[in-house]
Amino acid sequence: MDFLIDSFLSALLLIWSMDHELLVIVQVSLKVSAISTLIACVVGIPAGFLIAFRPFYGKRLLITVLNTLLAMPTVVIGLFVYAFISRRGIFGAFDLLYTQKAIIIGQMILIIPIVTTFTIAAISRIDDRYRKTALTLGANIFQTALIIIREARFGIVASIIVAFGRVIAEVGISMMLGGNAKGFTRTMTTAMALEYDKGEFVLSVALGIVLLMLSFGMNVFFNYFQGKARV
Amino acid sequence: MDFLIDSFLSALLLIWSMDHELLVIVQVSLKVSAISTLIACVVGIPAGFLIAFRPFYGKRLLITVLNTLLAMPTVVIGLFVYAFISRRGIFGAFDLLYTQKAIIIGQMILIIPIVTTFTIAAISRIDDRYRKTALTLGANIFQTALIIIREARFGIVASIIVAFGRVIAEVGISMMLGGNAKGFTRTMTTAMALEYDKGEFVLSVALGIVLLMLSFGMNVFFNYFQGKARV
Amino acid sequence: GADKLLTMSTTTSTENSGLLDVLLPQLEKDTGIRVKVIAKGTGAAIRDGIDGNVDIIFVHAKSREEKFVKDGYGAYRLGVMHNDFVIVGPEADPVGIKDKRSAAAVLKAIGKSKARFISRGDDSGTHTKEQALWKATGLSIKTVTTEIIKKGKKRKVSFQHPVGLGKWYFSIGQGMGKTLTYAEEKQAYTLVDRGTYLKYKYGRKEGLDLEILCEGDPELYNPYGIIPIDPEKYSHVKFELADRFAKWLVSPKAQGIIARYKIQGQQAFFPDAVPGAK
Amino acid sequence: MFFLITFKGKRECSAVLYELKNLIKTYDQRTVLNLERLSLEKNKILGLLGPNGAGKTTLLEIMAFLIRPSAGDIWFKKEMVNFTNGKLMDLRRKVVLIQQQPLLFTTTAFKNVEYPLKIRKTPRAKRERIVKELLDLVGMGMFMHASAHKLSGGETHRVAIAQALACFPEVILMDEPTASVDVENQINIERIIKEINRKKGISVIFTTHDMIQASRLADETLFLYEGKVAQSIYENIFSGHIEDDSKGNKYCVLHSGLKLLVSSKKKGPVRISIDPCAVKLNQIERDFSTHNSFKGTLLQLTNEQSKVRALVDVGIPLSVLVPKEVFKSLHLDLGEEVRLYCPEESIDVF
Amino acid sequence: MFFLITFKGKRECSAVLYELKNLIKTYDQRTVLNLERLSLEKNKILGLLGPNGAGKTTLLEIMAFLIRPSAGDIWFKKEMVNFTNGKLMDLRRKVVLIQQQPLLFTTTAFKNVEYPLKIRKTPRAKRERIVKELLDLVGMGMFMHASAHKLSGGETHRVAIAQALACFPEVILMDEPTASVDVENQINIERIIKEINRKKGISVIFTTHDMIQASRLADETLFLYEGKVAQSIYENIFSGHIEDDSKGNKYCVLHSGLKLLVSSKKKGPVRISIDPCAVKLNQIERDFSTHNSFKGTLLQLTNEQSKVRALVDVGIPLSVLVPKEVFKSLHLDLGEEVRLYCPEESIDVF
Ligand SMILES: Nc1ncnc2c1ncn2[C@@H]1O[C@H](COP(=O)(O)OP(=O)(O)OP(=O)(O)O)[C@@H](O)[C@H]1O
Ligand SMILES: Nc1ncnc2c1ncn2[C@@H]1O[C@H](COP(=O)(O)OP(=O)(O)OP(=O)(O)O)[C@@H](O)[C@H]1O
Ligand SMILES: [Mg+2]
Ligand SMILES: [Mg+2]
Repeated sequence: MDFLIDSFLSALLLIWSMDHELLVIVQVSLKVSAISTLIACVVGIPAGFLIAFRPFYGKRLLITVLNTLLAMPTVVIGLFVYAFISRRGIFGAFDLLYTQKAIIIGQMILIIPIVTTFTIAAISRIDDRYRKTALTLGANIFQTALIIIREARFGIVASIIVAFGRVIAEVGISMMLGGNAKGFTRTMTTAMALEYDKGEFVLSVALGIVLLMLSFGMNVFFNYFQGKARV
Repeated sequence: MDFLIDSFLSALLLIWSMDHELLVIVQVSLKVSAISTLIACVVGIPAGFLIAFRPFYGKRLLITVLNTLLAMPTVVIGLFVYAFISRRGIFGAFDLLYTQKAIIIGQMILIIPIVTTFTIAAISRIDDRYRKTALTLGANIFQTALIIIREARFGIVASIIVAFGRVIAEVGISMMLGGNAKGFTRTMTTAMALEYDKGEFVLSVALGIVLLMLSFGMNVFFNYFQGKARV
Repeated sequence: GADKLLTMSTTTSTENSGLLDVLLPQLEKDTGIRVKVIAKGTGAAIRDGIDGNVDIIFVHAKSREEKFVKDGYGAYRLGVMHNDFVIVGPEADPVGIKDKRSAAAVLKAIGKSKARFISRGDDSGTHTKEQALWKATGLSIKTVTTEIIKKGKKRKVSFQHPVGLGKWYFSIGQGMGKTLTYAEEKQAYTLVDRGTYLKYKYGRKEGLDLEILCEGDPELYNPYGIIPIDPEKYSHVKFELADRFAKWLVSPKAQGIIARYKIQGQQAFFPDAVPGAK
Repeated sequence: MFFLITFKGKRECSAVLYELKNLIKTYDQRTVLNLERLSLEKNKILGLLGPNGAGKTTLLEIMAFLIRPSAGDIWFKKEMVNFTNGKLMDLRRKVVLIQQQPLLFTTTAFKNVEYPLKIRKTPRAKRERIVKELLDLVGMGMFMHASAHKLSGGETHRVAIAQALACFPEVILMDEPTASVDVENQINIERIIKEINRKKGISVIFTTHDMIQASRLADETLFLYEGKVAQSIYENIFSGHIEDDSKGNKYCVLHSGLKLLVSSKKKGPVRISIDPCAVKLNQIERDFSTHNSFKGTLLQLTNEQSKVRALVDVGIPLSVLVPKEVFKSLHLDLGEEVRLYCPEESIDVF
Repeated sequence: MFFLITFKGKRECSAVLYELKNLIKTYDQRTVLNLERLSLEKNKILGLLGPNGAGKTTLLEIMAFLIRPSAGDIWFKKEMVNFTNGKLMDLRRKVVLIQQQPLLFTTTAFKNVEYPLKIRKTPRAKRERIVKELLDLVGMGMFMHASAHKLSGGETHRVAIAQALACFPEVILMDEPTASVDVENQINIERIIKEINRKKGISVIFTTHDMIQASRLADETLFLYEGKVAQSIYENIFSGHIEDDSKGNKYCVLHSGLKLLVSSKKKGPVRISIDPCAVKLNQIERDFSTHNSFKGTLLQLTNEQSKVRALVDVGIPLSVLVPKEVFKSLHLDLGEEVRLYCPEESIDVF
């Protein structure tokens, strides 16, 4: 118990001290997670929409494959991306390994299936009359899609929250592709893993609490949208 | 590229050889993930239902907290549970640390927020007339809940798939609370992490591919339900 | 600037010890070189070098390092320093190894009495050392091999351990810190590097519940080497910087810093290039 | 028929079914229902009329114990209903509501109708028999195994009626039961309503916008207007606005252009209702007065007990109720031009 | 009114609007629509009638280019519609459908009506003016900022009508536009339909189950039955079953108990329609024959051009169409007992 209290107090101390190093780590974490979530939305929401929208040959297989990708271990993603961007890989020349970009690529692969799957689930439950109404009122395909996505936003926003939570809390990919290089690719979670490895459990959990506080802040913001979605 | 082909062939070789050690690892992985997913459903679905069902004071705060928990890093969960079940913790006497039970406890904490959040999202979109119809036809509260959950099953099954994918691919908690003890708590992912640490990338990815194949099999099974859910 | 940036793969223990945090700032002050540190298991760290992902590696697995250089990946190897391993166990010492000096003899006693022993089992430097020690005990050793395919050809990955895996010998495949806590939890024996042990024993509020029971055997020495990647193999590596860094590391100044570095009041690393450095 | 045989008929002597006191329902500060005192008798067919938004659905849902009133009390069969103690299920098993836009469960028509039987633990064989019979009763036997969400509007409505009947309730509340049902099945459903009421003593409360259906089917009718039981006659309701002329006379000008002299202090946009009993119907040649007298065409005549309801097109369709003898003495034919006189007293401005 | 002013009226000379050839729509192997040849004129009001499941909604959705026929061709304003090339949007902008159970977007009533204007890039100020006017037109001005999903059934329907009008279409398709709308607004909506058709030349196609509304509003009516344009008159449709008597005569026994001599080779359960023009209406004392002659009560009389529609209760309500002079000569009063004779030829068994 002491341990948890210590951690919590240390977390407060960390925030209070506004340590430069901590700020850099937080900033890297937020930046990388935000970008990968954004890309996942840009790819996953339209993809989910297209898959949910109409029946086509192989649809069920595609959904099953997507569901399978949800169980993709970060180690596999990490090594998979590694195989491409390491010096010997075909994108080796771009010098991506151990950069934030590498983390973003890996995390993107991790969460695109999440956003897509839930977009499909959310859109499938939306009454077909919304589509018909939008179309008959003169909306084009794009505007119709927006209407449907708008109606499904409660589910879609939930999937974005899950995806964001997944990447900001993710450690494997960040470690493998980012390399946990101090000042460059050290994120909250890789820092936590490091402190944990060092045996600095209190510091590790303190960092975790800082992360959760950050995430709480983000969610108050998200919740504003999800609340609006309920009108 | 060679590397990925090698990995794929090695995966086939692994499966082909039906290595006893591999079978034990697979079995531990499946057992632990299945149990923790099951518990998460038993807790998360009713919880999500209760939260979504009616307005109450603090509902939005509760949802925001749940969303925040989605960003809980595995290191924090690991250390948190550790603090309770280690020899010095209050449940130390139960000798839970470095057992499969410990992994299940940690994973459960990891995915209950996922199942709950998506159950809330799925149920919130269900037309209130379903509830009124069930009630007026004489259903009790429990039967009414079943009707609503049945109507929301597409989203709920999706959340179960995500939750299962999350735990079977999860490595941090399994490592910290299970201890990766060969033959006891070594799972597919901790085995992968180990091979990765050793630099045996091919073996690591090969294990990952075996895991994905397993997960594909599970999803063909899940898909049967989700397909049915569409009637 | 960015062109004075080196990427270095090293083992987790090097980074965790905190030594780099005193060495690298001084390096930057002296040479202007900044180092991007990627810490991972010894195997993976060497692998980074083989794949040309880094400019220099700093690890502790002497035989593998030499092979690395021989295979043409490394330009040369410089011995930098060593620390040493110790065998720790519960204070009660049920096997009674306290008086033995020879590490092999200690392990033999543990193996004979089937007292619990925790192995890192992750192919790290520590694990490599441990395997060698077990071999020296003369106890029967089992070799587990897994066939995989590399470059289209079948290859075996092997792993050795004394008979009794899962009964008294636990292979947990984790880092040093985790192995220590695991051993504490199970009140078992284990092989650990002194630096990590000191940190866990004295660096935390609830000190580690394990004692040093065997130390000082030269077999337990753990030498660290630095190897710049050979520019003939990978033309993109910043060999010049790497070379300067490696040379700086064996300079009297850096060796002095190493000698003065203390963990919990005790010297953690012993300079090898300039043995008398202060 | 099995269904009609097994209904436990209790033809009780007329007694109070619902009693409502100071019942108020507010949504977002807006009071949509405000009933001071209302008591409804058992074993009757009651028609509930009123414009859109009058609170009909809200009232039915309260009477089905599905929503909680904001204030006030409600007695069901002399027992006060406690909306908070969670014992509503026993009450709900006695009352069933067919919603205005019924929503069937995502499964087949059969399973939908079977559901109430299933939760009442009826044996499977009996269940099947009853479901088949009920689906035949509403003319949906053919669609037994069709998936419910693919049914057309009217088909859905009819399955919902079968589903409600499968509850074997004491009270059936029907929200616009025939709104999207075809003519044949409208007749059919009206027959079913009458039958279950007459033979089995089930109380029926239904809403409708069809005045004639209400008077054809209901033993009693109740008019709701803005959440209250309407004191004035709910008929011939029109929107318009008040205008003054130079002499200080007040006119209500309707959207159709019709101008009626009224006595009211209101200004601007208003609604009026014209009492159909107070309007005078005459032959075209007899010209009464200059104001509130309109020429129109006789569109429709309907038999209502001792009266005749005449629908006259005066730009808008106006309903007039005339005693049979009076109407006979006028010798009016359909399609003929007639003259209507709406005395100031017949017009209620609100 | 702004709305009525800005409508671009093009009173074109009568021309073909829709032309359908061998149009077939099947769902799960069941043919729900099967129209060999049908052409609908421009600038008309067309009433579409038919029992539940006849395919009315399906036809409207095809004509709104929302669902694709399984086979057959459709021409809109002489141009063949290609359902595959994704250029349907231009066509859809000319035609708007108000669905049977309209579903508004999850936002306010105002934003719902504003939507079609927004996607047509109407300037904001103009948009606001039009939306307000349209909501007033359907009597929903008060609910401008109410959230759409909380509206009552009839309120929702009326907002949906305003929403459709905001498209300023050439053709409006309305699926049971007045089904759950109150009496005042039924009149109002009928007036709007007439007005946009007469003044602006907008073609209107609507479905209804109200025969009288159809004949009151529509220039033409079309009866659908089981996906086909009904050849026989779609009126007085009843279900029953065929029985033989000892002499080999065939009778159709209706659910109400009514027994009609018919000439048909069918057996078992059937449906019949009775041609209202072929039924003879008489005073009670003139007793024709032993069969197909029933006593009944005169319930309602409706004016229909040169004829009178009489609704007679003979256990079931039967509709009879009698030329005005004939009806006059009978000297019948409402509520009186009358005698109906349905000749065998007037009964169509199917
Ligand atoms: N959940 C709600 N929140 C806010 N207002 C509501 C809600 N439900 C109903 N209302 C409002 O309450 C009023 C009464 O609604 P109700 O559904 O009882 O009307 P109704 O008489 O059934 O009308 P209709 O004939 O159109 O079905 C309407 O004006 C409606 O907008
Ligand atoms: N998606 C669908 N899948 C299968 N059958 C369908 C589907 N949609 C409609 N049908 C069937 O097609 C038939 C025609 O339906 P439609 O909605 O056109 O009838 P309708 O004439 O509009 O009836 P109503 O008067 O009840 O609205 C119905 O029997 C219906 O069950
Ligand atoms: Mg209503
Ligand atoms: Mg329809």
